Amino acid sequence: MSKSEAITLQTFTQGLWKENPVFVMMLGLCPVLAVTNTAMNSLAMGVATTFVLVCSGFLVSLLRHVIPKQVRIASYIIIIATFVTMADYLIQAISLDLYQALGAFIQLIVVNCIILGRAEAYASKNGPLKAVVNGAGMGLGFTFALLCLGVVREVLGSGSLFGLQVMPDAFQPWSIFVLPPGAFFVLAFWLMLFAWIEERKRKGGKAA
Amino acid sequence: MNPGSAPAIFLDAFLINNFVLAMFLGICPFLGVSGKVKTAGNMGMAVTFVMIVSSLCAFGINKLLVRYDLEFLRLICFIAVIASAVQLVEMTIKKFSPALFRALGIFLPLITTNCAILGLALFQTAREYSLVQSIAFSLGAGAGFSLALLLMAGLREKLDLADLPGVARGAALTLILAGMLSLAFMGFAGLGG
Amino acid sequence: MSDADAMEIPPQPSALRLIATLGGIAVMSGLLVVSTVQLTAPRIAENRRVALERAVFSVLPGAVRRESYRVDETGVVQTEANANLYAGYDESGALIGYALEGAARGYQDVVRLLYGFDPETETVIGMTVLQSTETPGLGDKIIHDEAFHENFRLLDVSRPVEVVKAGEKTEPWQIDGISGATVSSQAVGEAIRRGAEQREAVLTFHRADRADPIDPTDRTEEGGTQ
Amino acid sequence: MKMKFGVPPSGGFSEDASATSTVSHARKASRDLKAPGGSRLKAELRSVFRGSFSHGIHPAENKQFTAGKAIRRLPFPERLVLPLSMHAGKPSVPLVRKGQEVVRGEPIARADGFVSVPLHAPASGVISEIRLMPTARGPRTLSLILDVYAGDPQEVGYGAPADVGALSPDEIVTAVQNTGLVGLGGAAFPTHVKMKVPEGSQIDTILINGCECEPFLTTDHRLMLEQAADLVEGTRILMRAMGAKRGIIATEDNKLDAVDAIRKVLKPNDTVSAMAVETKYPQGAEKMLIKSVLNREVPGGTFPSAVGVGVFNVATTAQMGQLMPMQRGVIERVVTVTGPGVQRPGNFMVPIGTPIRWLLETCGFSGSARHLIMGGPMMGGTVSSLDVPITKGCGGLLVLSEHQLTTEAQMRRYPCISCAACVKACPMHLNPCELGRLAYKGQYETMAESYHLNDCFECGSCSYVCPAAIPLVQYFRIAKSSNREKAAKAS
Amino acid sequence: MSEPAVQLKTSPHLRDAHPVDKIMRHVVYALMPICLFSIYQFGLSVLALIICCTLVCVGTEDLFCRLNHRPSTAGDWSAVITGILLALILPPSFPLWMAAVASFVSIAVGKLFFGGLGFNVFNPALVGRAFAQAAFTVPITTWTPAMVQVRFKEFIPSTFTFPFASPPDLRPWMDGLPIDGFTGATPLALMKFDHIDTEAAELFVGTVAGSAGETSSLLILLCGCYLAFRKMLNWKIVASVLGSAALFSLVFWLKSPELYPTPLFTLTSGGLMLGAVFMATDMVSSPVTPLGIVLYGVLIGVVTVMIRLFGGLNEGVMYAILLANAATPLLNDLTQPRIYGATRKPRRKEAKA
Ligand SMILES: Cc1cc2nc3c(=O)[nH]c(=O)nc-3n(C[C@H](O)[C@H](O)[C@H](O)COP(=O)(O)O)c2cc1C
Ligand SMILES: Cc1cc2nc3c(=O)[nH]c(=O)nc-3n(C[C@H](O)[C@H](O)[C@H](O)COP(=O)(O)O)c2cc1C
Ligand SMILES: Cc1cc2nc3c(=O)[nH]c(=O)nc-3n(C[C@H](O)[C@H](O)[C@H](O)COP(=O)(O)O)c2cc1C
Ligand SMILES: Cc1cc2nc3c(=O)[nH]c(=O)nc-3n(C[C@H](O)[C@H](O)[C@H](O)CO)c2cc1C
Ligand code: SF4
Ligand code: SF4
Ligand code: SF4
Ligand code: SF4
Ligand code: FES
Repeated sequence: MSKSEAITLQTFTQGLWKENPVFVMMLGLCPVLAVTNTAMNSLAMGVATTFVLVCSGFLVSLLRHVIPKQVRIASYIIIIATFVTMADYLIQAISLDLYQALGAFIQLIVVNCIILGRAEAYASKNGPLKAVVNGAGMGLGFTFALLCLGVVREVLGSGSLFGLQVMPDAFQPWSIFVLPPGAFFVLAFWLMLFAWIEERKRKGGKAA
Repeated sequence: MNPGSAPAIFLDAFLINNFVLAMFLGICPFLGVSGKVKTAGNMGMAVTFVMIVSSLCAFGINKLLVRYDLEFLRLICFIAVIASAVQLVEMTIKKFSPALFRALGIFLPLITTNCAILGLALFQTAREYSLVQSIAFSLGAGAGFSLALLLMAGLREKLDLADLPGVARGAALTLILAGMLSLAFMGFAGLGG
Repeated sequence: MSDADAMEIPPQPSALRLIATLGGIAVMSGLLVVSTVQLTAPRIAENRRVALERAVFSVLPGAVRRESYRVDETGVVQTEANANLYAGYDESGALIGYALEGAARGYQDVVRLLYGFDPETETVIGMTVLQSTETPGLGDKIIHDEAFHENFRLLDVSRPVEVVKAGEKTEPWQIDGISGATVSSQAVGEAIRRGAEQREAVLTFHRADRADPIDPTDRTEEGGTQ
Repeated sequence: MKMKFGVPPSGGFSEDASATSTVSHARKASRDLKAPGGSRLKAELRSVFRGSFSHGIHPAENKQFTAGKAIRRLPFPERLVLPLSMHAGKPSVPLVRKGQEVVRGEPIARADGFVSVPLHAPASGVISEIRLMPTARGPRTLSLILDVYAGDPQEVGYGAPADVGALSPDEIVTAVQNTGLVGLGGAAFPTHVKMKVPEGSQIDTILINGCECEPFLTTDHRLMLEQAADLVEGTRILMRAMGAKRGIIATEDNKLDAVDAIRKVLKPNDTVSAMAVETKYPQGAEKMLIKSVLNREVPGGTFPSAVGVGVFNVATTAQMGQLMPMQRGVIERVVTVTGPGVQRPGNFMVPIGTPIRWLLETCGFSGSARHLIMGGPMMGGTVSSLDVPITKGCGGLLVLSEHQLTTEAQMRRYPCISCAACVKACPMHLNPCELGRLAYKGQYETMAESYHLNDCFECGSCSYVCPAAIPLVQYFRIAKSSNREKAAKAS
Repeated sequence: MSEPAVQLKTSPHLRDAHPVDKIMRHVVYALMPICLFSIYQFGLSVLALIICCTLVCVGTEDLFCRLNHRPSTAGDWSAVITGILLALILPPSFPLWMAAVASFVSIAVGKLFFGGLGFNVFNPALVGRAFAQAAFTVPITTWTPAMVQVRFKEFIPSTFTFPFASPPDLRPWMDGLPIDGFTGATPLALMKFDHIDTEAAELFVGTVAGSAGETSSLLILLCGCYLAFRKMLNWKIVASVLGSAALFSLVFWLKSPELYPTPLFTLTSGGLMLGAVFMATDMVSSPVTPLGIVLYGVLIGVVTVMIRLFGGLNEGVMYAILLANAATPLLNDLTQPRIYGATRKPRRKEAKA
């Protein structure tokens, strides 16, 4: 075991903020926009994606010395598709309503660039444990992003959170936030907010 | 119009439930390749083309899988077959029409791992479309994707010459534009109903 | 890292090796998927059944047991796969009515619904929306709006139903629309109107069925509702 | 003195539609001098009957100050400044030394190659200095300073009668070069170069440009009235030299009296004819005029010879008709001095090299005016110093008022609002709106590659109509020169 | 003679154009009669709506300029136009707090986000309304009758809804009004869902329900003529929008007159007239090339009628204009004018001189 196998806290937290797959790397945006009309959907999607990230990362890392370079992408895709299919059936078994709300987007995790990207850039070069921890971090970052959108969209658009009413009765819901345009606007809002925070940090750093 | 008719399906994927603006499929290329009108046009063509190919493939495979009761392998087969079909098409084009390859070629490998393509295959299967319906669906989806991409590219080219405020740089600008396009496309709701 | 690099130095592996690897992975993936499917299949079937029954029982008030049929141009046949017609019975085994599916284009997309049909009075006795993407706060009132659902407690379908403005219902075959969501309300009406032919087939079947009563409990065992 | 603007012209050409509209705009015009130059409907109706190009603008003509005033000769100034490069092409080479005496009409500099012309002494006197002097074009250039002998009779002592009819086309071209004639319409391009028909081209029509579409200026108008015979003679020389079958003298329809004056000296069934086209800016641009008169379009990047036409200015042609039979050189020209800033406006025959300070003093310069323009208000340039001389290409001196300047400055700059006014104005059918937006972002290459920047001839119509006060032409000049520099660097 | 300080400038030294702020001011003048008429029709609530929208629009513009430490551009009148037009295309009963939100979105997202005057790609007022339509779907489709007697004495109850609360149900209030048979339906809704035709004359003078300012086509047309006459508005856009809409609906009317409205109805009903005259003509978001302008107008006309006749909505002007705005850069690109002298053949046959 070389030094690079050491698992640091950073292996995990990397995906949360500094390399957040959505806000920083702008990957996997389709599900981010499509399924975040409620917080519950966002959470489920995030968990499913994390599951696939962790499992495929583990398997790819295990097999990294076995798979020849020429067929690695094909192999990764098959491995990922396998876990996505598993997630698909598991969700059906857990709740049909959830399954219907997420629609085809569970299956579309296959083409989510985050996962193939992690397999190619990280899992294929690191040990299984590290790959799992990193995958979990990335998945958590992705879930965080999904929830950022989901919470705002559900609270403003329906006046509720995880299906429970949180706004007073008189509150007028802004249905645009659960409609397609709202998804774009809320994501744009978060991007601007994070860009602004980053800039403040940079400026603050310089001033200090 | 009968909702199951081919024109209705085409119109639905093209305008009413636009693949990009209402269904959120293919957002990555939509954000990434919409900087220049010319590239956007080529990308639109390439995507439409791949959509038709993969729609046909998916239709055939699904028939086979259903026949042998192997639906649970659907996803794995779809992704594998679409990827190889596009690869094959790419090689064919490269061989027979270098000009077309220059226009479409660089996009083809990118497109394969794009939700719009797989999404199309999955949706047409879930909705149990016939062959004709599937073709109408893929044409509509391709046209819808191209239209959204071209409009976006036009707007972004125009805004290249604007005095944008600091917050409006980069992805946020594109997303706000996409939101407004999506708002405008809401006008098509219920068309032909 | 070092051994990963070492792996990349050997030249072109043989084609056999490539195929073998892919094959191996495919087999492994097949195993994983199949075992997941096996593991989850009963739960999924159960989920489906519960959801279906919830819907059927909600449009046939009082029903506790159902049977599945398929109705199309050729008539009505009993089947579990591809079913689109459900008969509902109450605790005493008496027929409450049939649940039929309907669909029509709404404001945004197709609205799919299930409604209960009482063949004796030729009325609709309940309705539930199976699938709709109507606008939240406007069109989606067809799902939960109490006043709107009141229309379907006793709706005469012996003649074409009409959708009228909210509060203007005067005849038993009329539906009070939801104001501000005329299109969605029209879609519900249209879906029920379109079902006339199916209901005709159901009526024929029902009358034949009544004329030649079979013990419903037998049928349940054959049909394998479990 | 307070000037009234927008008063109907007193001259004999008031048939013009602008007369009515200037009255209706008189109140406004007296304030800011900006009355649109004619009822649009009438103008459009008129263009059905008279040939015209599409687009363009109708600025207030403001020619009434000087249109009725005959050309007057002024006394000689004390000293003349003669830049050696008052024409396009290579500068002339001096033939005189410091302190040398010269006689009026004597060649004092020779042409340096084909695209260059000689220079003749505009007055008898002595060359007091040869040094760098400011010119209207901007940079200081080598100039001959000529101290005029006061009290000299100022007879032209050079030249001999010659039979122009006996010369071959090539001999005519050489003879024209010897007169030092350059385009007096403003470009100051050596005339003999334009007379040399390019290999493979054939010229069928000589078009004499008497449009004078710039507001205020009346030089060409007066020339057509007073020197019609010389003008027709010059046209015939040009036709013979270039092998053209016909000559057309074209002016705008606010100068119909000039058409009459020319027709008086024409023979019956003459190969030379006179006609009027619509009054509209920039009717005088050669490409527009060719379109209006002959309905031909000069392809981008080529010269009129590509469509079988030679275009020459009225003043150039009249000088040719006057000088060629005597084999003399260009020593004087007509200049309109006008504008609200001068007290005694008029058309004057002045020696080349007259400093504008002297000319302005003679005409009663109010001194407070700061907006001094050489040429017309649309294309002329401001001058950096009152010491610059009148050169061969300068046909007008315009002094705008203080008031005019301040209203101009008050017009606030806005971003382009895409109003398309400029698109509707551009006679070249370019898209100044898009060009302006590109220029704003410094994308000069795109302007040339995709938006035909190089076809813009800087007429200023777009800037004139822009409600956002965007300096479009200025942008385009900068863009062109930046592109030229880049190309020069690359090669 | 004193040596004057000569000023160096480049040509042209003259200009003849109405400055931008003057054009904008005159559009405001032209909107005034429409505002007055709509206040006359609907009463105090519309007055409050117009004031609220205008103030929020101008305020937002000013605020963001201040935040960016730039000179305020609120004085160029364009934000005033946005505010007034936005108020005119909202229902009279629209709660003020929602109108304020729409106004804020108009200016902040629809205009300043893209760099302010001249750079916005969509019509700001319509961005505001489209946002409100998607966000507050019910209040924005709630219509009240025109000419109710109490209109100058009291506000419509929903006008002063508490911020962020949903507006009260208007039915009790309307039931209390001394008018009978009002269904709260606009002429377009009546046409679309019940095939009830409204008299064209009624539409022309505007005594029907509808958005605040979209009801008298005659007045709108007159005000538009004033602007067109002063060359502050491109009549070609208006003509191509109205012409194509009339032609397109004529085709369907001839096919089945009992199902589809007459072209005159199409032109005079709903927001088409206001949209064609005041909103499609916003130069910032429309093309500049001669052909592009016509195509833009035709696109608006055709899409409007298409949505009205075959779509889920009964009015489509707003979406049609937004779509045409989106297509504007492409239209500009595709219709670059043929420049002078851009002929392949260097020498053309001489035409009659
Ligand atoms: C964003 C948006 C969403 C809408 N959603 C629906 C809808 O889901 N169902 C519906 O019937 N009408 C919907 N409408 C309104 C209809 O198109 C139409 O205005 C309404 O049905 C007219 O009905 P009314 O006559 O009852 O007011 C929506 C309108 C907008 C602007
Ligand atoms: C290198 C060069 C060659 C020219 N050759 C010709 C020519 O062959 N025939 C011609 O009519 N004009 C010729 N011209 C002159 C131009 O056509 C034109 O008269 C001159 O640039 C001024 O035109 P403007 O006053 O319209 O700008 C030439 C100009 C240049 C710079
Ligand atoms: C915008 C513009 C306006 C012009 N107007 C006139 C004009 O009114 N009269 C004129 O003689 N030349 C005018 N010219 C110059 C002509 O294009 C052309 O160069 C000239 O008539 C050639 O004659 P010349 O070489 O004898 O000067 C104009 C050029 C431009 C670019
Ligand atoms: C004829 C004309 C029409 C206009 N129409 C609108 C409009 O519909 N909506 C709007 O927000 N501003 C309108 N404006 C004002 C201005 O152009 C608009 O605020 C700009 O889009 C802001 O950049 C109009 C201006 C003019 C001159
Ligand atoms: S120099 Fe000026 S005024 Fe004279 S003809 Fe040329 S453009 Fe017209
Ligand atoms: S200056 Fe150039 S762009 Fe402007 S109107 Fe004249 S030719 Fe057209
Ligand atoms: S700057 Fe333009 S108009 Fe002037 S000479 Fe060059 S190309 Fe011709
Ligand atoms: S005239 Fe000025 S404001 Fe109008 S389009 Fe042209 S450059 Fe833009
Ligand atoms: S996530 Fe949809 S294309 Fe990348």
